[in-house]
Amino acid sequence: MSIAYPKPDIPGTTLFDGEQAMKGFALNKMCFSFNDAANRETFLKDEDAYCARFGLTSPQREAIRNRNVLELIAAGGNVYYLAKFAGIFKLDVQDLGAQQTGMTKDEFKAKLVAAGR
Amino acid sequence: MSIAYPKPDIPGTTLFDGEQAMKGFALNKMCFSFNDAANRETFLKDEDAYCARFGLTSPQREAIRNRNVLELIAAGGNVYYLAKFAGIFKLDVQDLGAQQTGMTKDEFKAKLVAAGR
Amino acid sequence: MAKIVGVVTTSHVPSIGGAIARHQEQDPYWKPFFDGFIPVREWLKDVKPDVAVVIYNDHGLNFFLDKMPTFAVGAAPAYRNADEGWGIPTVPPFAGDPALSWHLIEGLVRAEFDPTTCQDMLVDHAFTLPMALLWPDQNWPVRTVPVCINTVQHPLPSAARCLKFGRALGRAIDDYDQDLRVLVVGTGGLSHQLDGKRAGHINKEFDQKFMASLLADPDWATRYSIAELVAEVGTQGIELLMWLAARGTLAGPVRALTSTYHIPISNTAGGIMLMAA
Amino acid sequence: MAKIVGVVTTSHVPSIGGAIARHQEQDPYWKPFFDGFIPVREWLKDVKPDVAVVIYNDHGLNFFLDKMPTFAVGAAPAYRNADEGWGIPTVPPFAGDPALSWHLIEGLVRAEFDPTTCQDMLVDHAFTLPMALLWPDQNWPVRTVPVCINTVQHPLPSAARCLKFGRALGRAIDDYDQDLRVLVVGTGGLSHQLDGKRAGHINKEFDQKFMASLLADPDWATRYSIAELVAEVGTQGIELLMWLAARGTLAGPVRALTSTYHIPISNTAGGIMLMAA
Ligand SMILES: [Fe+3]
Ligand SMILES: [Fe+3]
Repeated sequence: MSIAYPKPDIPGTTLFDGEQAMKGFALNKMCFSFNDAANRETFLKDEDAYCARFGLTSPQREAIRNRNVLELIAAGGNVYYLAKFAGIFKLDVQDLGAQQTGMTKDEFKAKLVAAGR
Repeated sequence: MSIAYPKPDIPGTTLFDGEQAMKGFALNKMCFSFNDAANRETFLKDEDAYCARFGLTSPQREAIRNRNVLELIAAGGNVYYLAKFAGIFKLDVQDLGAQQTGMTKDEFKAKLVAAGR
Repeated sequence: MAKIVGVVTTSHVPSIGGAIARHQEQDPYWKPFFDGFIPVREWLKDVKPDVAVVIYNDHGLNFFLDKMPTFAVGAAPAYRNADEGWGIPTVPPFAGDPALSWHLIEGLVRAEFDPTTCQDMLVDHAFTLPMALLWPDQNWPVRTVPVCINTVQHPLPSAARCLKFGRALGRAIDDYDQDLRVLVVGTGGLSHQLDGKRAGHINKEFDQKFMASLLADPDWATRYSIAELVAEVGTQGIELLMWLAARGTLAGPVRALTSTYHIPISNTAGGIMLMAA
Repeated sequence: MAKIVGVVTTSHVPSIGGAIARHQEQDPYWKPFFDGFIPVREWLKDVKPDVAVVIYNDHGLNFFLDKMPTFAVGAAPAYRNADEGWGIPTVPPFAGDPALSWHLIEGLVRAEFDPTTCQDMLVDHAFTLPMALLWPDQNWPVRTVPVCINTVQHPLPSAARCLKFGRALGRAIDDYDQDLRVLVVGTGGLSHQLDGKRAGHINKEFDQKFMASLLADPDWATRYSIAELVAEVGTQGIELLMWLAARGTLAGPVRALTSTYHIPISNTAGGIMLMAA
């Protein structure tokens, strides 16, 4: 693919642009379905079948299996939808932040508090 | 209701604007559902139940009962959706034109041909 | 760099689909309209476009009043046709070109347009029938990008806005860094009105002025408000906005390679134009 | 004639909903943020708005990638909240004001904006939590018009476009021929980033410059591209576009009646401002 407009390079940051969208559609569609509590239960009962129904690519399937946010983003996931996936496991945004930055949750929280000083 | 911008007055013509949209939502939603053949059948089997499900207003219900296009428009119907209702009865746009102008279909067709001269 | 090889504009009434299904192309009623495509098909064999950017108006298949965009651009890998309520035969699916779609969306947003982006999208007769008229074997030789302009819910974008939209779209196509031959298609109109006591309204004089203006002075139509255009060409005749946007994609002067105007097809004044720089 | 009585801008993170549900408003962690609303509520009792026009970004409740608008305007008789996937308690439904909605849409389209109109629409935490912060009894004393700006799918509208959008919205409110007291709410930001290795990014200095600029020089933020703003304030910090659009609805100079800035609430730099002419 080719987008003529220059792509910005922001360290540690992936903009959800067309290129990511093309990669991530199936994954994001599945995560969007988790708005519905019944779908969240169906997913928990048979994760494989649920992922297959949405036609996840194999990196997407693997990232879902690993509950790994950085892998999910690399596979085209959009954080607004991924947050609904995280919600299934009662993970909040600080759990996600800790996982992505390799910190403990307490370290991650302390870092946020420090940013206020 | 009040829309500050002037409303145009075009003889024999109703623009589907916000005012019409507010009136017509239930009717247009029902007509939109007729994209699906199964819904068209359900409607034909029990028209009353189908109209009730969409919460039609009583002028809308009456206009549907009468298969009357001018009444449907007066009740907020949008022709792009109404055309799907007409499709249930295999009425084409010339049947609709004839009905609305009080002509026979042949007269209506002749009028169109005359417009080309 | 991508290049717009030409612009085809055409009417798109559903009954064209019925006529195709019943092989009535040579019936005296339909012949004048279908014959208008013969030179267009010859030209297509020659220019061999890679992609078609199709500007049309959805008639309540993909969009409902819950989410009605002013401008929408498809960005899906493929687009399906579906039942619109009348059982016209559906056509084979169309390949998308998501990379081009995203490039065009980027260009439009930079030019201060506010499109709705559609990564999953059904295309209706206004998209499929013109494609079937261009390629009757329905073995589509092009990838596609659907572009929708709202004609369902007023307020509609003005003629001036639609022409500017087309110009921005054209610039974005020109900017694309792939070697692509792009056909732009604009579908809708010309004068007709399906609803109200004025149903059957047709305005030959205005249609012909409008067709001429696309060549000589594309800004001509922008002197009319939407209400004034509806008064001239009818509630559905306003679909001529698609022609205006499509014309706008070609910068500078254009010539008509072919032009057909025939009244009536169904309730509609049928027009076809093929324009190129 | 309608009159904008003031503009409230605030952060909207989902965990505010959890804190409200668990009555943690006075917990040391939450108190600095919740206390920022005390003067705003006092002011509201005084000015008694009739309608709230709420500019926010949907987080994947009402819109999905199949139809993702750049700008969307609600035109429904009522708006419901719903489960977003995390089981935050939902709030009572909101009354709409469709006549005002259509007037605003008309004004925006005339000003060459291309909104998507929504006659049926769910509103998410970015709409509901600010309303619950303004009126904690959730017995909404105002009708509402939801206005969404896309922050999900890049390209996003530029800061310049969002400010112009806000200005056009403000002019349309001013033009409305009903005697209405209108509160404008802008929700989102300030700096935060949920995703990527830079998760937890906060930029106090930029946030404070941005808040000051809304009073002194609302065009200040428009010198930054979307990418530059994301670099400064994070992938979700870009939600400050809502503040910019909301500020734009007030023509001429404004003063801050109250202003709060506190780090952190959840992963976010929490900001609150109340501005009036
Ligand atoms: Fe049409
Ligand atoms: Fe947010």
